Amino acid sequence: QMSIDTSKTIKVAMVPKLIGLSVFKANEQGAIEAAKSLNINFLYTGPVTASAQGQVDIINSLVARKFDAITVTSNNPTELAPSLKRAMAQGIAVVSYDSDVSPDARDFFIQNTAYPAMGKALVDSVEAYAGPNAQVAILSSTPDAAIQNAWLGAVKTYMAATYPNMKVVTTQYGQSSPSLSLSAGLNILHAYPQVTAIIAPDGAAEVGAAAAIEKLGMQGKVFATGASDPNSIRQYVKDGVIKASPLWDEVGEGKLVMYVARLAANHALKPDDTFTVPGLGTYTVNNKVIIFSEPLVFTAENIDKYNF
Amino acid sequence: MNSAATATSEPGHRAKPRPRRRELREVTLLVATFVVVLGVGALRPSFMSFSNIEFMVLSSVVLGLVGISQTFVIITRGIDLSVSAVLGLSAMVFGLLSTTSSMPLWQVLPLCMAMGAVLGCLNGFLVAWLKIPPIIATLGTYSLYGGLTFIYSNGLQVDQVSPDFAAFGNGNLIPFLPVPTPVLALIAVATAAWFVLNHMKFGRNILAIGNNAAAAYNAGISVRRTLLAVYTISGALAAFAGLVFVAYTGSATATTGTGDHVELQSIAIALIGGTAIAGGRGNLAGTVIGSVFLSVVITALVFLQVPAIWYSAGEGLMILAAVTLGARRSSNP
Amino acid sequence: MSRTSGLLAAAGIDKRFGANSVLRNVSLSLAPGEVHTLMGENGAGKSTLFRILAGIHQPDAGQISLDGAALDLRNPSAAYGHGIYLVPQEPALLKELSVAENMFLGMLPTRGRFPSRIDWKTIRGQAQDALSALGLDVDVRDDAKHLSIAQQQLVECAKALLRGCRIILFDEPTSPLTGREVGILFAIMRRLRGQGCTLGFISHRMEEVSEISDRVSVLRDGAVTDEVGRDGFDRARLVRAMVGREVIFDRRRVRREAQGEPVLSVRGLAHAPVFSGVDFDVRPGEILGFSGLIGSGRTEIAEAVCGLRAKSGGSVMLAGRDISTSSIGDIIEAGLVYVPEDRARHGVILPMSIRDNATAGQIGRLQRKSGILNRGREIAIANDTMHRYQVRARGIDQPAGQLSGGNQQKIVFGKWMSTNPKVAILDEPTRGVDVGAKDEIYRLIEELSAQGMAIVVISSELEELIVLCDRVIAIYGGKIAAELKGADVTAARVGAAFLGAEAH
Amino acid sequence: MKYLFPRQPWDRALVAILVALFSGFCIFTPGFYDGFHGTLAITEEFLPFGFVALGLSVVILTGGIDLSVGSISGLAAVIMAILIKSYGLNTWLAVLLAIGAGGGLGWLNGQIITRLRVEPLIATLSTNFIYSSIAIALAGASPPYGFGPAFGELGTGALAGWVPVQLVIFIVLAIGFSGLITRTGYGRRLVMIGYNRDAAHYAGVSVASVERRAYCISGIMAAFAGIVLASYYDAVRADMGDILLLTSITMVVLGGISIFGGEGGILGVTLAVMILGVLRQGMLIAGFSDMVTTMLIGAILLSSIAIKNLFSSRGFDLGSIIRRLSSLRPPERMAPRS
Ligand SMILES: Nc1ncnc2c1ncn2[C@@H]1O[C@H](COP(=O)(O)OP(=O)(O)OP(=O)(O)O)[C@@H](O)[C@H]1O
Ligand SMILES: Nc1ncnc2c1ncn2[C@@H]1O[C@H](COP(=O)(O)OP(=O)(O)OP(=O)(O)O)[C@@H](O)[C@H]1O
Ligand SMILES: [Mg+2]
Ligand SMILES: [Mg+2]
Repeated sequence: QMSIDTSKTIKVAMVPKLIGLSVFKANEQGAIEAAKSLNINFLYTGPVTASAQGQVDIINSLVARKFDAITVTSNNPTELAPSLKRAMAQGIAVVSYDSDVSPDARDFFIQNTAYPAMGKALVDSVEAYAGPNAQVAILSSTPDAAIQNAWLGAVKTYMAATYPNMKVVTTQYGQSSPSLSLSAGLNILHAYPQVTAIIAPDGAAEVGAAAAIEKLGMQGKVFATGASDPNSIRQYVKDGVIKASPLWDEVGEGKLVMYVARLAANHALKPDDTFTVPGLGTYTVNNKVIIFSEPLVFTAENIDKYNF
Repeated sequence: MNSAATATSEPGHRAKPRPRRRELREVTLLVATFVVVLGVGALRPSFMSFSNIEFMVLSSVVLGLVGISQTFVIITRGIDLSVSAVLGLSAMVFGLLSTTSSMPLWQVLPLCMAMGAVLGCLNGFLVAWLKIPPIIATLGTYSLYGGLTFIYSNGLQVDQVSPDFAAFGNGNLIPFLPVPTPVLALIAVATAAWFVLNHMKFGRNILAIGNNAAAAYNAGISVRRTLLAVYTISGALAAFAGLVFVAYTGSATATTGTGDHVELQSIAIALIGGTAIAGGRGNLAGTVIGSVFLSVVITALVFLQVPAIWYSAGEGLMILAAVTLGARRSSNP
Repeated sequence: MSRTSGLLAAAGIDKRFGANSVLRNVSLSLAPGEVHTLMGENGAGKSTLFRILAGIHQPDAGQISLDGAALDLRNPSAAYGHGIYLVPQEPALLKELSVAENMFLGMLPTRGRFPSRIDWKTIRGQAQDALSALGLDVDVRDDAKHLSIAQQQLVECAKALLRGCRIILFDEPTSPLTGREVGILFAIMRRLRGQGCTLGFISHRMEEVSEISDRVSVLRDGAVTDEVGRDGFDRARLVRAMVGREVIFDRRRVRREAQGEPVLSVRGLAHAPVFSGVDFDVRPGEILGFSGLIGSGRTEIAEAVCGLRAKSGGSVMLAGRDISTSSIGDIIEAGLVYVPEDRARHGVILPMSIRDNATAGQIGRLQRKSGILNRGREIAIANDTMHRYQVRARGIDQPAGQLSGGNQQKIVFGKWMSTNPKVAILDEPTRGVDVGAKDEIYRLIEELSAQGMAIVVISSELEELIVLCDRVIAIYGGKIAAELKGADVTAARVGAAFLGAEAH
Repeated sequence: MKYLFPRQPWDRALVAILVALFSGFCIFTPGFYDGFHGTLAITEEFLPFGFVALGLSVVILTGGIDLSVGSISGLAAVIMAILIKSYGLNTWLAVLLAIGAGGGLGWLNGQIITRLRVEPLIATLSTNFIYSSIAIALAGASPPYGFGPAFGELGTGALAGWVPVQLVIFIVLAIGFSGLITRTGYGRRLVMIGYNRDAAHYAGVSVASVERRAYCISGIMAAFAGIVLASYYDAVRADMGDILLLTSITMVVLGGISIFGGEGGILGVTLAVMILGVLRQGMLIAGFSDMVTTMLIGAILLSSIAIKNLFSSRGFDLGSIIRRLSSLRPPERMAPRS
């Protein structure tokens, strides 16, 4: 309904939780594409470890360098708030995506997908193969990972309501590390032989769980699902260790982030609004929150359509 | 007071030679490991299943390899904090290489060791020639090599390795022997290290340097070259461990190694194993058993259904217990 | 090993450490078949000269030659290549390695091609033989850390022999040895001399020097002040050359039988198997000597008395107060100090200044209520120590590590004496101290005793005990073997006592 | 005046580096100079590292190490947050209790090291694991946040709108620590132990109690850093302190404190804190990525210690540098001294 004013070149930074993970890299891929068409001078920069302090340092430097918009997926909702508020006070547009910050510290938040929808998708992904009586192990990243906890909350709610016989037998953590996730996965399979499904809502964790199942030759007996980019899990999906795995289109999300950043920097977006992104669709802004999409469930049939 | 005299033996001869007290830390550790295995096994029989034991040994291989090289470095009164960064870089480089090129393993292996050797060599140069205290030198190269990993990977990560690699990480080299290749590699490296340390000049020179570098130099040992070699070996072994890591797990990210604090863990197992941080004394068997011990403890915590947040506390307590039990007491602080 | 006749000569050697000029145009030549002794005060540069000859230090100027051919001694291995071996002043054995391996350090024999393995059997056999030849009875498989300093010294000698070195420089080898071991060492040196080896020797003990030397060179302040052959030995002349003034010896203190209540009394002190049943008293103004063989346990007893070492039983009373369970700090505060024998490890903190070292024993007293140190008093104490013991140093802020061994010893001595103890246990108080300073320290010990301090002197030097002590206790195998007083304190009786012969 | 100018050559070199860095960034990096207060406020980003470095200095001076500082600061912050949020305690009382808890944790480290005779490295590595588990357990799935604006002043406030509160506290503490080490009996004992613990023992120093206090101090400073971080972020996280350790050690060592104990002083550490902090913030503002910054800091650490080693025995003046470079003879080995 509106055309975006791209007359002025603006500087927009994308700050992931850490550089070096392919999920965030996929966002960058989409963002770069979009930035070209939006006359955006784009910078992808983040800390080398997933620390809030590292992000704060970077955000502060971006403020000093007078960026027009900062987009960020945060390691911690509250720790980032003071520096983001300072950025907003200087007239910099702040857009959070993926993992939110506290609402008063950003202009808009792009939620990957609604939490209940994701919870439902995760549970359905195992129920279809492990049955409604599945004994589920959860393999998450860290005990205080905000977004994982939100999803797991939704998983448990949906599970209790829909499949009362499904049970979570244990919760383990892989610290987002491939090796620790693999060890945790193997440990689950050894220590809890009754487990028939692993829900691993974290990139490294899903890969670790799938690798563990494959190592022990338990394909077909135990099923894994989670939230990982298709490149990471492609092989496991083809091998049948992972039958279905929900996520969303990370590349598309990256594009949307740039659109919202451009709109926010132009002061062209209201807290409750609608807008259309060419090639992606129409989005509603609801109290500054934009939901990117319904979960996109990767299966052996569709996974080769996605490359990120 | 003269009546107190009872000495009868020949003048100049000591009444009794002091009994030779050797601390057998490896035995203590072995016993501790068995106690944990049997104890937990009694409660949860699947803990003693072959597949679980194989897993516990397998998951100690990477740490064991790094621990061996760390033991050598610590014997020289040094420390190598950069092992985790070297491990990560090697895992990243060779993991990506295995997905992008079709280089066979027998070519990758020497290449990997050579890369690690070069990185280790720089550490050695900093320590032996520029006289930077090892902890500082390797702290510096830790950031340098860690940075290289980021630059090289440019945000990519390894999710899957070639079948060649996967077979190396998981398969059995000798078909009828149910021992995974990485475990064989660890055994081979440990045996070679033991031989070097106890039966080769190079190994004895390492010990001599750790005891008193100045005296070793005065005795004609080329301290600098030996140190250089030790750090080079450390780098090569850490890189090899990285290769084993990526072959076994099939994945690597830019924070592999550094993120898991392999450097601290490897120091911990060397010290648990009975190697003295002050140098001059090393216990390779202790290091290897120490790495198995650590992985047994962590797995035991899972089997005992301890909530996941307490794993690291359990690990910490077991490390403390391992170094305290049977430790030698000296009268001076 | 190169076949040379072994005339080792140094010509015009200069050496400076930073701003400190240690050797100035020094020339020296060591001839084969001779024992050439270097004498000089502490810090004169003797060790430095030997180190240069052994390739450990490099001279700033000058020339070293062997049989007239110039040598380039870039490192110790180069020196070994020419058959030169230095037995260092402080033995530097590697603690965690076995005695045998220590002896073969840097030249471990191997067998087999590839991989060539170390020939442990040969090493053990040869090492054991070499030690037996020196009369040292230790198991060569034992870790070197179990050896006493004297045993380490003998192992160093054995190392030189094993290496087949024909030029052996002994830097103060006798200071940790008792008379018997000195005898063994001298026998070895004579044998080597007979075989045409070139021997260098450093000692502060005049009797030893006249006994063994064929030629003596005297160093003072980094320059050679005198050189005499065997026939020209004259104690007074040597001392004058060393010190630059006359020193009067033969001052023997009147031996007294101290009266009064014991200020330190030890009963039934034991720590099996090192020592047991140790009873002794010391009275104010008394000097008690502890004699004994190396390894007889004197140091251990002293350390146990002073709370530095665990004991399994017994009581220690200081001025009527039981201090057997007190901490070291409290014991020093109560007035009992132990001046340790191992200077570098226990006595002095090498990188710290003379001031910090001199006051290290009484930090508690220098502290104001606020915990802040009283700088003025610190400086006063340090200056006092420097004066009283005539320490040669640039000033009280010079690091102690830059001083020569003897001067370090003076600091150590001063550090504990400045705490004004009631009882002082001095373990080898004059080890490695030059004649002048030794005399000085004797005078100080006597002075302190005259002021009423009770003093225990542990010494391996018979002379020292006889000159100083009112009473001598002989320790043998961790037990008191004999007690001699008054007229019984003679060289013969003390010597016999500590060999255990006086046991009744 | 004499006391204001550093006497140690290394400290002088650090002053020169700091001045050069600071003015360099001010001149060449747009955005770095942001008014008097704005520029000083940069220190808020790195002074928590400095607080840890001060405490760590004391431990490293004894020849020890404390790897548990990160988890102590996280745990202390979590304790404070819980006391405020769940028990409704007065904020400053909670702060005091949390700092006390930090001291207690450090004291426990000391006990393990001195009573069980465990190497400091391995002891604090173990307690690091233990403390961080406790912190994670206490913090729960959503750690508390929001402690009020008064508390926020500690981390982000400025005295009279000018000088950041953190900076003022740091300077006061640095002077205090410097006095502690150079002027007090405790400091003297600390240094003696660092150089030669046996000799200190023989001189009557109660080595164990001095060490225990050192670890206690380190724990207190780590806890304080955690509180400052909590104030700065207005939130806590169990793993908040993890990043502190390596950078703090780097600061201590770059500051000239020998990792083997005994040698070095607080002035150098203070300067190193400023140098590393300014360098990192300046480079980020200049547009370098986090990764390049980290690498460069590693390289700077290495080259400065190398330079220090090459020149320290001969001084830093130009003449000796030239002499040094022209004579390529290997540095003389310290022979065992007589
Ligand atoms: N490595 C060194 N660095 C600095 N100064 C040194 C060094 N070695 C020796 N010195 C100084 O050189 C001088 C001579 O020392 P040296 O050890 O040669 O004396 P010495 O004659 O052997 O004395 P002693 O009889 O006490 O052993 C001393 O003043 C000492 O402080
Ligand atoms: N090889 C050994 N075998 C058995 N015990 C030993 C050995 N070496 C040292 N010791 C122990 O250490 C002690 C030797 O120390 P040390 O020689 O310092 O004793 P000491 O009586 O003080 O002699 P000195 O003061 O003359 O050196 C002995 O009492 C003995 O218990
Ligand atoms: Mg000397
Ligand atoms: Mg003795």
